[in-house]
Amino acid sequence: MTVVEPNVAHGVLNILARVENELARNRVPVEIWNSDAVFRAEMDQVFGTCWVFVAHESEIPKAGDFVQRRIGLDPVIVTRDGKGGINVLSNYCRHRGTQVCQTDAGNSRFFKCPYHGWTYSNNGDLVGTPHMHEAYGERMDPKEWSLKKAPRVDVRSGFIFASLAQEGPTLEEYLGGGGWMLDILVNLAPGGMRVAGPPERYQINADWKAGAENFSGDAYHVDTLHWSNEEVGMIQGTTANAEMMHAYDLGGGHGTLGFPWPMIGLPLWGYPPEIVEKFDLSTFDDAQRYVLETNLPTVGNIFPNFSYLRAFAPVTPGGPTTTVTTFRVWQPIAPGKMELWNWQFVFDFQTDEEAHDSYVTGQLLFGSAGTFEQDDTVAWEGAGRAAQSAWMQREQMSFSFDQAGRTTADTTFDADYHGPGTKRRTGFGEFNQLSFYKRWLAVMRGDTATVSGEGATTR
Amino acid sequence: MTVVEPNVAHGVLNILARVENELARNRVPVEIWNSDAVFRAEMDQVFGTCWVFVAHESEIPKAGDFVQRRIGLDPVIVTRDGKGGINVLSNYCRHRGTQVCQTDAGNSRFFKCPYHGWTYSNNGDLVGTPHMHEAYGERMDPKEWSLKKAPRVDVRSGFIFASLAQEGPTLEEYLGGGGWMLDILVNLAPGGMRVAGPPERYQINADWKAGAENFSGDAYHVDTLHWSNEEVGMIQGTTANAEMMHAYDLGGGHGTLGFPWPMIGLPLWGYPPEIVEKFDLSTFDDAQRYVLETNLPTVGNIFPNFSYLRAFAPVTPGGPTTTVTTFRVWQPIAPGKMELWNWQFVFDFQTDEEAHDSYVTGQLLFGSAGTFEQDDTVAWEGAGRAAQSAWMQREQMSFSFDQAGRTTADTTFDADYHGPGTKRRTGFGEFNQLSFYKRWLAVMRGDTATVSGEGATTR
Amino acid sequence: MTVVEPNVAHGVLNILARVENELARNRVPVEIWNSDAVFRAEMDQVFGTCWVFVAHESEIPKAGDFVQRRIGLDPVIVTRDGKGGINVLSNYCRHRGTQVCQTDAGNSRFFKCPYHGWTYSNNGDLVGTPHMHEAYGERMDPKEWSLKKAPRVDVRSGFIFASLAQEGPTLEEYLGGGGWMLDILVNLAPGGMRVAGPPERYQINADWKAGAENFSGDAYHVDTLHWSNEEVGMIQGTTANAEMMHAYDLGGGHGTLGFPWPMIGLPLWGYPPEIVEKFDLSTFDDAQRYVLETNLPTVGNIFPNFSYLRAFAPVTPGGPTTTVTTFRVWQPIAPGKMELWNWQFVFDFQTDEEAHDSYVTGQLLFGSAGTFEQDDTVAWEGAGRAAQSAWMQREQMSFSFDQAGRTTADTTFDADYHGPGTKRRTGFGEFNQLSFYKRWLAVMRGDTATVSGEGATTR
Amino acid sequence: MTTIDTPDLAPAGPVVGPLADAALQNTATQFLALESKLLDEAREEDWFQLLDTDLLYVIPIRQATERREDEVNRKAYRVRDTLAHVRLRLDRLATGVAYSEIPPSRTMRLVGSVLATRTDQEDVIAVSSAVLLYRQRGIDPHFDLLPYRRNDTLRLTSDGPRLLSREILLTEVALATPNLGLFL
Amino acid sequence: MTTIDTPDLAPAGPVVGPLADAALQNTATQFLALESKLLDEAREEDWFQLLDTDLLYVIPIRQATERREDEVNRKAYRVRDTLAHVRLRLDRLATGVAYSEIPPSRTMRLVGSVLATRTDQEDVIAVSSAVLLYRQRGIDPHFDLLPYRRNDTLRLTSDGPRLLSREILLTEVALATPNLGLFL
Amino acid sequence: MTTIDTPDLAPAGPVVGPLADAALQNTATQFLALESKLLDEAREEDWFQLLDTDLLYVIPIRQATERREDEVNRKAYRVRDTLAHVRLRLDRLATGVAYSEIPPSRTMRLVGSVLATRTDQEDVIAVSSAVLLYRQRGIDPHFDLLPYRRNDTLRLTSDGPRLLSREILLTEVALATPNLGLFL
Ligand code: FES
Ligand code: FES
Ligand code: FES
Ligand SMILES: [Fe+3]
Ligand SMILES: [Fe+3]
Ligand SMILES: [Fe+3]
Repeated sequence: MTVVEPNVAHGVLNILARVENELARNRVPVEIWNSDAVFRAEMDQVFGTCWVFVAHESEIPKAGDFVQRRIGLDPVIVTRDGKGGINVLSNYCRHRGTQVCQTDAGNSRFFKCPYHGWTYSNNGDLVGTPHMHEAYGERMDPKEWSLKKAPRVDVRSGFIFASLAQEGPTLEEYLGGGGWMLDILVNLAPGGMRVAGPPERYQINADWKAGAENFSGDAYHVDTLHWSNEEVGMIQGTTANAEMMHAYDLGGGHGTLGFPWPMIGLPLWGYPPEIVEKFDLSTFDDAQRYVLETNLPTVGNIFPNFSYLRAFAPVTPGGPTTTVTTFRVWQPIAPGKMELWNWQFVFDFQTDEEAHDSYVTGQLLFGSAGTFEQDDTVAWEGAGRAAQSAWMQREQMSFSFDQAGRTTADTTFDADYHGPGTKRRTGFGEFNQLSFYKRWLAVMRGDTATVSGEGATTR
Repeated sequence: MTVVEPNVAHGVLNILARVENELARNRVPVEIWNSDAVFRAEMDQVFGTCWVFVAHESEIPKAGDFVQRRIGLDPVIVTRDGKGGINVLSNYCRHRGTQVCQTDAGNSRFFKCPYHGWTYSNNGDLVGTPHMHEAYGERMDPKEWSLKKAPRVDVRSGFIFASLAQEGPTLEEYLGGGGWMLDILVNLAPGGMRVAGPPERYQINADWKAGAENFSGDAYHVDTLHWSNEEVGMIQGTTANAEMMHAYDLGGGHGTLGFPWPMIGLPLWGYPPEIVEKFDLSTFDDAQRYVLETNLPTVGNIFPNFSYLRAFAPVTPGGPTTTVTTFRVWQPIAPGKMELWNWQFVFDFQTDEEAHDSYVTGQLLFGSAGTFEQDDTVAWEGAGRAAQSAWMQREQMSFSFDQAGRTTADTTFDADYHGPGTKRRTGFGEFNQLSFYKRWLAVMRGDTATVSGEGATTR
Repeated sequence: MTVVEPNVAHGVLNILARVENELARNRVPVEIWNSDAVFRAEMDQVFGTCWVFVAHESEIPKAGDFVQRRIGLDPVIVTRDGKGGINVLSNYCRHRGTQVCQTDAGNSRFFKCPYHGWTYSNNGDLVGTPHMHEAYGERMDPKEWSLKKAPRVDVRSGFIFASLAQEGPTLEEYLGGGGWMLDILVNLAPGGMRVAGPPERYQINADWKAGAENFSGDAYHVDTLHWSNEEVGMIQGTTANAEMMHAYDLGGGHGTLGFPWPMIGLPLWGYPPEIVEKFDLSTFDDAQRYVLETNLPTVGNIFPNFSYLRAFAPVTPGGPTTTVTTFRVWQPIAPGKMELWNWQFVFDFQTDEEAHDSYVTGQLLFGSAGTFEQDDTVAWEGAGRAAQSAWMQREQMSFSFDQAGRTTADTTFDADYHGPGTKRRTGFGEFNQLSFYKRWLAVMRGDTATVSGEGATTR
Repeated sequence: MTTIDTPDLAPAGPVVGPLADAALQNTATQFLALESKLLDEAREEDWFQLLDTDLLYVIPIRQATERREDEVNRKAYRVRDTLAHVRLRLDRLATGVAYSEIPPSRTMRLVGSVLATRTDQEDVIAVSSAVLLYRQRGIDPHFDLLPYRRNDTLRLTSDGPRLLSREILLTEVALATPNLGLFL
Repeated sequence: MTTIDTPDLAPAGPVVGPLADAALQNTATQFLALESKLLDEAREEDWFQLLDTDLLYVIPIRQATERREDEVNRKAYRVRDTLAHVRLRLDRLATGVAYSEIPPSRTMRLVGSVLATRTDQEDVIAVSSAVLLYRQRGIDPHFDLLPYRRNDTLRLTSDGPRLLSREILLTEVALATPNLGLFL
Repeated sequence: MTTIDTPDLAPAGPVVGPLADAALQNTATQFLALESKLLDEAREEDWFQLLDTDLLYVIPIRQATERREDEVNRKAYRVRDTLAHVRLRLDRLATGVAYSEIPPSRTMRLVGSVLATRTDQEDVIAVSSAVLLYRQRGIDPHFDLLPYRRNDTLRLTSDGPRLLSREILLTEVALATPNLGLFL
C-alpha cells in the first residue's frame, strides 16, 4: 500500500533490516518491543494505514449514540448519525484544537466546542460558528472544516473498523481469512453477538504486540503460566493444549488457534442444547463447517491489535458451566505500554440470565481480575524491559521462535482444510507468531500491497 | 537581535518555515504547541533574549528582600540589595551547582551554599569561601565567580523585567506600545499599583502560548466558554463582547483588547468616586487620554508571557461591586505544559477594605478556583494534545485564524487613535493573535531587530 | 580497552572534547551530570566495561543463595551455585524476555520462567523446556541458551565484582591500588568483614557521579554541610578536616582520604582493645602498615560507583562509642537520578552486641535517615538541575575544581608513602575528584588500556 | 441571576441513612481497619473468616459520562464474586504457581472517610468508605495507585461483624495497574 | 553538645485544645465522612445543606519559606468564600455550561487524621483533618493529586452539625491540577 | 479441585488481639491524629512530649521475597531509635544548619485504617495504622510519597497516652524520596 509515504526514520529502517534477517532464522530482535522510534513509526505505518477495530454496532444502536475510542494514540468519536451512518471523528476542534467530546460514551446530535462554540454535527460537519456573520462573513464550509474523519469506515458482522488511509484494500480484502474465521465465531445465529457491557480497561507495562503475538498462536504457555487454574478446577487437560490446538495462519497477519471441542465431548464450544437450537449454521460454507466440526476457533488475533477468545468453564469450581467469549484491543499508549480494552460478548438472542452467567464467568477468567488474565498481564512485561537494556542491545539479543525449525510435531498442512490460509495439525511451532511479525515488518515498510498475505497464498 | 546565535535545530527550522507559510493564510501549524524541539528552542530564542517579567517592586520593598522566580526553566532569585538595586541571579552555586536558595521568598543579605559554604552577597558577588587561604590562596574574584546574573534588569512602572541577553533593545524600546498601554492600566495614581498578595500557582496541561494568545486578543470566546457566569449574574452582555472590544496591536507582539467602559455607564472601569478622586490622569499623553475615554485596556499580553486583565464585578451576585486587576505569567514548565502564576493587584493607596474586596473578588473570578478561570485552564489543553497526534501531523493540521480574512466587522484602523501601534474598532478578526505568532516567529528566528514591530510601524 | 567499540554518539564526543579541555584548567562542564546522551553512553562505556561491585560473599553464603542487583540499568541475579561458584546472570528469559526472578533475595537451584516454563539452573544454564521433544526435538543447548551471564566475575576480599566485557584487565589489575587500600580496611582480621544486614535503598535526584566524586576526596564539605553534627556532639574538630585528611590518588580513578586517627588518640579508627586484639596485621605489607599507622583510609571510592566510609562516633551523644563501616553503591537509574544502596559492615568475628552497636550507629549517621547522610542526598541535586538549564548551557558553565591550581596547602607527595599511586599531605586541592573525572573521560572514550592510571604512574 | 437563599436545612435523614452511634461506628471502623491489615499482611485466610456466606463482592464498570449518575453501569462488571468465587481465588493463590502475585505485591490499604449507618435490618449496617491502595509488584521500579470508594454492608453476628456485600467504585475509568489480583 | 533530658511532660492542654470525647469525635468523623461522600457522588446540593449560614471557607496561599510559620499568609487567598460564594459556585455548576466540570471530575476524598477538640463555645467544636483528593478529569489519561490539611469548626445544631468555618492548607506551593473547580 | 467449604468462623481472638472499645479506640485515633498534626505543623518539640521515655522507634529493612513473612528482617534497620536518638535528631534540626530540612518539607500525614487492641498489660494498647506521607521539599517541582503501615504500642498515663514503641513497615523496598529526614 503506497498511501502513506514510508516515513520511517533511518534508525528504524536499520532495525527493520535486522528484523528481516532475524525472522529468517526464526528470531525477533528485542529492540522492537520498547523503542521511541519504532513506536512512533508504528503510529504512522501500522495505525495510520491498517483497518483498526473501534467499536461494535451494539454499543451505538441508536441515532446519536457515540463512544470514544482510540486509533493509535488518537482519540476518535465513533458516532451513529441521524441517517444511521457510522462516523469515526477526530476529537480536536478545527479552530484551536480543543477537544469537543470529554466523555467515553453518550448520545448527542452535536459536539459543541466549549472554547469558542464551533459546533459539529455527529457526522463531523461544522454546522455552527457563533456570530457567524461578523466573524466569518459566510458560513464556513461544513465539509472543509469538519472534524477530521477517518476516510474509510466499514463493518463486518457488527464489528466496526476504520482506516485512516485514504486508499488501500477494502475491509473485506484486508480481513481476508481473518474475517472468514471471525464469522464462524459470531455469526452462529441471526443477530450475531452483542456486547455484554462496556469495555473494561487496564494498563499493562507491555508492548501491544505482546498481546497480539500471544493471541495469534501461543498454545505453548497455557500449561505453565495458567497451571494454577488447572489445580483449582477451572480448566482441565491443559498439558495437551499445545498438541490439540491447531494453528490457522489466515494470511494478512491474522492467526487463530482451533481447539477440538468435539473431541472432548463439547461440540460447538460446549454450548448447551437450548443455545445450540438457536444456531443457524446454514450460512456457512463447507470449509467453515469443517472448522466447526473439527478445530473451532478458540483464540485468535486480527492484525494488528484485535483479539478474541472463547472458553468453556464452570461458573464456580464444580458448579454449572457456561461458554464465554471475550474480545479485546491491545491499545498502544506509549512505547512498551498498552491499555487493554476488554469486552465480554454474548449472543444477541441470549436471555438475561444466560448472558449474565457468561458475562460474569468471562470476567472471572479473562477480566482484569481474571484467574487467567492476571498472569498474562505481567508475564508480558519482560520483553519491553529487555528492549531497554544497554547490555542486551550490545548482545544483539533476539527472542526465540525456534520451535518453527525444531518442533517434531507434524507441521504439514491439513489437506482437508479448504478455507483461506493454512491449517497445521498442531499448536507447536510458533508459526502464527512468526507470521504476525512478518506481516508487521511488511506493514512497517509500507509494503502492504498483497493483502491476502503469505499465509493465504501458500494455501 | 544577534546576541544569541540562532541555534535552532534543523527540525525546528522546518517547522518555522511552515509557520511562515501558514501565517500568510491566517493559519498556525499544530506542531508548535507541544514539541520537544520547539520547546527547547523557545528556551533559547524566546526566553534567552526577550525581556521577561520576574517580579513587582512591591514584592521586594526592603533591602534584603528576595523572591524566587523563573525565566524559561531557570530558577532565578530576584533580590533587593543593600543599595536598593535589583538583581536577578541564577540559583546554581558556581562551585558544584548546588542551589543556594531553597525558598520562594525571604530576606537575606547572603546566600550561603550548603554544600561547601561558598557565600554570595545578595547582589550575586562571591564574598566568602571557607578556609579561603588554604583552599584558594587568594580570594576568588567576586565578580568572575559571582552567581550568574541576568545581564540586564530594568523596571517599568514597578514591574521588574530581566533579559538574559547581553545586548539588544532596552526595556523601554522592547515594551514600546506595550509599556505605554501598561502605564494606562497602573499609573492612574501616584504610587501606582502593588501586589495584593503573593502569586498563586497552578499547573495547566497547555502550552504557555495558549494563554498568551488568548489574552492578546481573544474576545470571541467569552460568550461561549464563560457563558455560565452570565447565567449566574457575575457578568452581563457578553454576547456583545467581541463587537465592543477594540483590538490594539501595539507592536512587538504586544496586544490589548479595550472595552468601552464609559459606554455602559462605567467610566474608568467602574471605579467608584472615592477611588477615582485619588486618580491623577495628568501624567498621560493625549493618546492615552483618548484610550481612557473610549476603549480602556481590559485584557492584554506583553510578549512573550506576561498578561493582565481588569474587570468589574459584584463581590457576590447582586451584591456590591468592585474592580479587579490580575496580572499573570504563563510560565513554561515542559512542552505542552505551563504553570500559571497569578497575582491580584490593587492601587497602592487603597484601604485595606477596598483592597480586600478587590483581592477576594479577583480570585473569585480569575484565581485557580475562579468562575472564569476554571474553564480557560482546560479549554487550552486541546492544542497540545493535537500537536502530539501522528494523524494530525500527517494531515499537516493547522489551526484557524480565518476571521482575519473573513470578518465582516469594520476592521479599518481607528483614525482618532494616535498612540503606538494600531487600533481596530472591533474584537472580531483574530488579528492580535496573528501578530503574537508573527512576533514569535521572528524571535524564534533570531530576527528581532525591529523592536517596535509590525504593529507599531503601520501606525 | 578495546572490547567495546566506542559507540558513543557524535553529540557525546563533542561533550567529551569539552570535558578534556575543561579538565585541563581544573573545571568540569555542567552538561555531564544530566544528559540523556551522556547517560546512555555511560551504560555502555562505563557500566559495560568496568568491574562493578554487585554483592558481598556474606550475602550469599550457601549453595542456592541469590540476591538481585543491577549493573548499570540491568537487573542481574548474583547466585551461589551448587559447586560454590558465583554467577552473575541477566534476568531476561531467552525465549521471550520474561523476567525469571521477581525477588530481591532468596535461595533456589532453579529459575523457572513463568511464561512458558523454560527453566534455568542457578549457574544460568538452560536445563528444561516443557514438552521438550514436541517443541524442540532435541534439547536446546544449555550454554548457548543460558541466561546471559557476565563473562567475568571475580572476588576481592569477599567483595564480588563483575565485568560485562569479555576481555580487559583482570579484577586485580583493575582494582590496583584501590584493591590494595580496600584490603587495609577489611582484612584486619581473619574472616574479614560481613554485611550487618541487607542493603537499604533510597532514590536521590542526583547523578551517580556526584556521590562517587564526593567520596573520592571531598574533605572540604564536611565542616559546612555536616556542621550540625558538630553542634550536637556527634563529631568533633571538623574545621580541621580538610587539612588533616590526606588524599591518596590510587590510580584507575580510585581515590581515598586518609584521616590521622592515631594523631587524635584513636589508633586503628578508635576500635577498642577487645576488637583490636582480634586483629592480625601480619598480612599487610610495609606500605600498608605505614598507612595504618599514619593516615588510615576513612572515605573512598572505587571506580566507578562503589564507595566506603569508616567513622567513630558515640552511639548517642555523650554515650559509649563505636566504629562504623559503610559501603555503598551509587546506582544510576536515570539521567541525573540514582538509587543509593547502602550496607553496614562489621567484622566477621564481632559479637552480636558489638555488631548491633556498630550497625545501628552506622545507620544513625549514614543511613537514609542519617544525620550526615540526609544533607548529602540533597546537596548533590543541584548539578543535575544546572545541567538541564538552557541558560547555563549557553553560558558553557563549568564547575570549579580550582583548588587544584590555587591551594596553598603543601601538595607535594608524601615521600614516605611507598604504596600504589600517590599520597598528598592534605585534603585540600580537589585532586582526587579531578582524577576521578579524568578516568571517567578515558573510560567514556574506550581508552582504558592503562589500567593502573595516571595516579599510579606518577608515583 | 441567582439569589442566595439559604435552603431549608433538611434533617440528615434524606441525605443518608440514620447515622450509627459511636459504638456501632467503631465496630465498622475496626472491621475495615482489621480487614485492611490482614490483606496487607497477606493473611487472606484470616480475612476470609470475616466474610459472610451470602457475600456479594462487585466492582462495576465506570465510564466518563456527562452526568455522574450515568457513569456506573451496575449491570457491567469488572468483578462479581460470591463467596465461592473468593474461595476459588484464594485456592488459586495458594497453589504456589499463581505467578502474578509471586512474590505478593507489597500493599498499603489506607481506609478513611468511614461512615456507618443503620439499615432496615436490625443486624445489618451500611458502611461507606474511601480507600487508597498503594501497590508495588515484584521488582517493579514504580508503584501503582488504586483509588476507590466502597459501599459495604456488614452483618452483625455473635462472632462479630461479617462482610455481607461490597460495591467498589473505582475513581478512574482505566486501571493504572496491570490487573486486579488483589482484594480491594 | 546536647544532653538527653527528658522534658517535663506537659499536660496535653497546651499542645491542643481539650480533646473531644468518643461521642463528639464520632460526630466530627461522621460529618467529614458524609461530606466527602456527598462531594464524591456529585451531590453538591445535599452537601450545601451541611453548611452553616455563617460559613467562611478559605484557602490561603502557601510559599516555601525558611520557617514553617512564615509559609502561610492568612491574608493571601486562593479562595475566600462565604456561603453566598458557595451558592454562586453551585448555581454556576448547575447551568450545564460550566465546562471544566463537564463531565464532573471523578474524585475520591480520603479523609483521615481526624482530631476533634472542644472550643470556648459550647456548641462549636474544632476539627483538624488530613485529606488526599484524587481527581481524574474528563478523558484525562492521567490523574491529579491534591493533598491538604483542614482546620474546621462545626456548629452543633438541633439538625446536626454544620460546617461553620474551614481553612485549607495545601501541602504544595503550586497546584498540580489545572484548577480548583472542586470543593476541598 | 477445590470445594467451597465455608470454614468455621473462628472468633476474632486468634486473628488479632482483643479489640479496644469505642473509648479506647478513640484514644488511639486521637493520639495518632494529634501526632500527625504536630509533625505536619513542624511542632516537633510538642510531639516529643508525646513520647514515652522507653520509646523504641524502628524502621526495619524490607525486601521483595517469595513469601510475605521473609520480607521484613527485624534485625535489619533503616532506623532504630531510642528516645535519646530522637532527642539528638531534634537538637540537630534546631541548629539551623541541618540543611536537608531548611526549609522544612511541606508534609501531609494521612493516617487511616486505625485499629486499637488491648495487650497483656493493662496500661498498654497496641495500635495498627496505615499512613501515606506526602512530602514536598524546598523548591522541588515534584512530590514524594511515603506509604507505610505502623505497629505501635501506647502507654496510657495520667497525662495521657504516650508512644511506647513504633514499628514502621514501608510498603516499598526502595525509598522514593532522597532521605528519611522526617518522623514517620
Ligand atoms: S477551539 Fe473550538 S471553537 Fe475555538
Ligand atoms: S557546591 Fe556550592 S560551595 Fe561547593
Ligand atoms: S518467555 Fe520464558 S519461557 Fe517463554
Ligand atoms: Fe494466556
Ligand atoms: Fe477566558
Ligand atoms: Fe558528606
